[in-house]
Amino acid sequence: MQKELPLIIVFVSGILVMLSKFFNFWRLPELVATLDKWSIVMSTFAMLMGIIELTRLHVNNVRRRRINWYYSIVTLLAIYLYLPVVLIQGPEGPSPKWITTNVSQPIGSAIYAILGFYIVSAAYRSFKARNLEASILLVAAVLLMLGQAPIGEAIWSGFPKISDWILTVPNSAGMRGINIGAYIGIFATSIRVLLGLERSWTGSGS
Amino acid sequence: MSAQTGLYIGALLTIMAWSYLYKENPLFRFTEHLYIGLVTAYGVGYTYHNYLVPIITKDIVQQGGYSLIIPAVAGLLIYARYIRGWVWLSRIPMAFWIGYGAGYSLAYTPAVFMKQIFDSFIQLNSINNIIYFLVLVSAIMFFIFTVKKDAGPMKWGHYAGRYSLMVAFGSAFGSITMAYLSLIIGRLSYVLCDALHLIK
Amino acid sequence: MSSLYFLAAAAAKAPKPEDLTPKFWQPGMMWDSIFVLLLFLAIGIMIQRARAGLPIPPIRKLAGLDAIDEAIGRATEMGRPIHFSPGMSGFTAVTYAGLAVLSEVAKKAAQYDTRLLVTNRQALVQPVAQEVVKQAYLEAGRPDAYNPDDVRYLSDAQFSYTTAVLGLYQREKPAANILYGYWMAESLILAEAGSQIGAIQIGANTNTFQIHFFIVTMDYVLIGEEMFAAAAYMSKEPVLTGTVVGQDMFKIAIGLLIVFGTIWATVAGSSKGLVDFLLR
Amino acid sequence: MPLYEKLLKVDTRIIYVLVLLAMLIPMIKPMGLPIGVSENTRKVYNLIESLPEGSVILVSHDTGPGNAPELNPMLTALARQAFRKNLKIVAMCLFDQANGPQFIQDSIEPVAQEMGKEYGKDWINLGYKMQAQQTLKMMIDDFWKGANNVDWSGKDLSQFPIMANVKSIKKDVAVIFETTVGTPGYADWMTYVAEPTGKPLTGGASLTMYSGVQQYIRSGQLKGFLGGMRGAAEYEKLVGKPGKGSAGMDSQSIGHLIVIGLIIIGNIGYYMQRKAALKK
Repeated sequence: MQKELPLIIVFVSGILVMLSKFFNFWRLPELVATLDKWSIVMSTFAMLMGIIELTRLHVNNVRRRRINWYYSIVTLLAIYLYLPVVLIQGPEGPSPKWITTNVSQPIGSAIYAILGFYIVSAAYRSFKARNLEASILLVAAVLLMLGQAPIGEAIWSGFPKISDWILTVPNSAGMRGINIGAYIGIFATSIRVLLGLERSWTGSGS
Repeated sequence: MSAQTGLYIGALLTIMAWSYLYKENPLFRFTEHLYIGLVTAYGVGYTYHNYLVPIITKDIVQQGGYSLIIPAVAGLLIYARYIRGWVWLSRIPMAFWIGYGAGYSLAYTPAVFMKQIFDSFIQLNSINNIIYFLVLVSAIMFFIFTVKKDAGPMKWGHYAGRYSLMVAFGSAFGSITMAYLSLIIGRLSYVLCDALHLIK
Repeated sequence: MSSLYFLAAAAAKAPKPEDLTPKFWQPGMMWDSIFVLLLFLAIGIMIQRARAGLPIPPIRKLAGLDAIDEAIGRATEMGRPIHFSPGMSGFTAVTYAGLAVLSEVAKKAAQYDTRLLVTNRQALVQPVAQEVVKQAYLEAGRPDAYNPDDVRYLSDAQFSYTTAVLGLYQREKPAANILYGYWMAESLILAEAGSQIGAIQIGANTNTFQIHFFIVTMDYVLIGEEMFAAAAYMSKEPVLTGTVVGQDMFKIAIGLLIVFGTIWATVAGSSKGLVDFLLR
Repeated sequence: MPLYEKLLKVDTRIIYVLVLLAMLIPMIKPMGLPIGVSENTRKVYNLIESLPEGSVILVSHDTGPGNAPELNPMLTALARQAFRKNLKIVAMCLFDQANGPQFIQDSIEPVAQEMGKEYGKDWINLGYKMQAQQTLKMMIDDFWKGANNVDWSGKDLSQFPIMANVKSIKKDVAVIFETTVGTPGYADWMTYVAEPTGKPLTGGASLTMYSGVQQYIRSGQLKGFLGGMRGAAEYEKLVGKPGKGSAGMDSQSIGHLIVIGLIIIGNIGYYMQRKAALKK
């Protein structure tokens, strides 16, 4: 029972969604619409998972004095001092608004912007014409760059046309080929899941 | 606190995060851990105000949707993982989401997928269309795993497929460069224009 | 056998002739449902054949997966850990492929007695990953070597996760770095940093917008859908191999359909007739 | 140290400083290079322009803090064009719970105030919605249910006059404008809304994924699409009010030159190193 029940739920819920989309009998669409709402209610009541896992992780870090454990205190303080503020004032309240605009967003953007520096150094260090494959990648990338930055057009008016051609012809065809494979892969995995063949999520291996 | 103070703090935090470029250091780690905490707390607060409260007050109490108590309890089962011997109960909500997700992709994605295939039925009446067709077919051939590829058209298809994929990945790299440089520009204009007013 | 039962159940749900009123199908869904049914059948038949021991075509060699052995071997020699991550997405097809490979990697790590570090971004995936690793250690006969703290949920936030992994690179210096799943912008940072600590890197990404970072910085890369064949290839299990073969049949069919449609469009001057027929 | 080693071992920090300078100088001293408007951008502009007065644009601003510099200007320019034509905007997000709602507010509110538009009457911010698939599917038939009956601050939707006319996507939404950086993103809108309802789907993508959406523009599943900061700059140009997108274009130009230059230096070094190794 403990093993089968989850697999039965997987199968039934998945088949219901499919039948409601393909066929029109039995008020199935309404049933699935109800289940949609249920799914969201379930997620709502499971909302503490993230915060619990994070708390466990950082409390353990502190308790076991793992390397850099004192930063875990920063996270814990941030969570438990800020949480009541958001709960009381609401997500659009003055303090959450101030903190989102002046603390969260700047940090989030700045950390992400490190990518901008990384890509330049990665382009320099890793982007070598080692073989034919890498050379093709390199030429396509450089032509694209020249086509997209306004300076490329200033140098030669042909660059935007070339980059446009690469984007809309070989790139688009290649991406479509990949996606056709990927779609079928996703379908097949979904079928395996529904049939109970892919049950790694139950923790019993593949 | 005033808007200007906020901007100063934002600028300071930006510089603290960027100190990572020199090397990993306590300032960076502080901003990172602060960010995790703030984002997590905000997320829970947001879900509380925008989902939990309206569901309880409006859907359940006001409109009498007491049947929603079933999914509510099912959602709470996820916490059974923390109780020894009850772990399997937490797989019930997970099973529902997983089955639901699989069903969704099987039900809805074929329509999008079919459109892509129909759009590939092109007339071979121009160089561009011929290239398009050859690249597409060879890219599909690259992803066939059970046919031997040591000889004949499969071999050529496989190689051609790999090279055409490289063109696609190269153009992704080219445009991504611009995307990532945009991020630096965004931050610089925030620090220098908005916060410090050094550049107008 | 459970899957056979499920197949039978799915077949029993197929339309009966008397139900075939025009309203039976949702509008425009006829070919979609037939498509999914055929996919079920193709995969079902191949699983049957595999189970019955009938010959099915073998999956071709995937360089990236064979390299996993090499990477684990090197980590063992150097006495440094292996880092594995099943990617950024929650419970999607990609994550299953990642977890299946994790299971194999964990078994080998347990056999060689090499430390395996697993990091997660999704709170929901975390307990599953723990279970998978625990089970693998059990199967390898080394349940004592399993340390639940080595399977870590780092953060739900994309970049907090990324920077936490970077910290882990610095502290633990893994000799093998396996990033196997769906990756977004962090792929650049993780792959670059991984190459700087000198790890053997194996990557797999279904996100075609970002995979070039893996291609230019990593040692072995599984492109897009190759990842799904991987679970089958590694475990050598006939059932999984059967599904991949079924999938392949479909891909060949789609390829032929595209060739056919292109010829049709070229000869007839337009693909409209064919598309109209298929869109019914 | 031979020359090639110098070429191959430029310190990373020097590169970073170079990048910073390359971005900074054009900000202080703009060059004002002309920006050509691409076909894809024009399609987006014309689609919005063709809407009759009072139509509702459903905006989904699916970005995190990372790609906001690319995508926020698109939203601001859209608001300008929409309010000028007296169109209504219903905005929401699926990607980033912590930052998305505030981004919508910051991008649209200043334009609304400047043009005398009122929150709740001409536009509304519904904030973050969880579980994209289910939410979108519910919104098709019952928008309020999908939105869980509240705007981003948790206020009941019945307080807002704009929502009286937005009961379902099927009947009341003219165009979907989706800015996208990953999952959930354009794929969800295409699969669960645009495909079943036939509603036109347009918007913009971060350039990180722009090369991968071309096939959907080609097949008409996306009606034109803006590509990153460049797309935003082109859109601003069409709307007639240069903003943050246009301001960044000169820095982009110099930045790209630096990147290309570094690639060339790296490859020359690599080529010389290989030649020297062959000689030995």
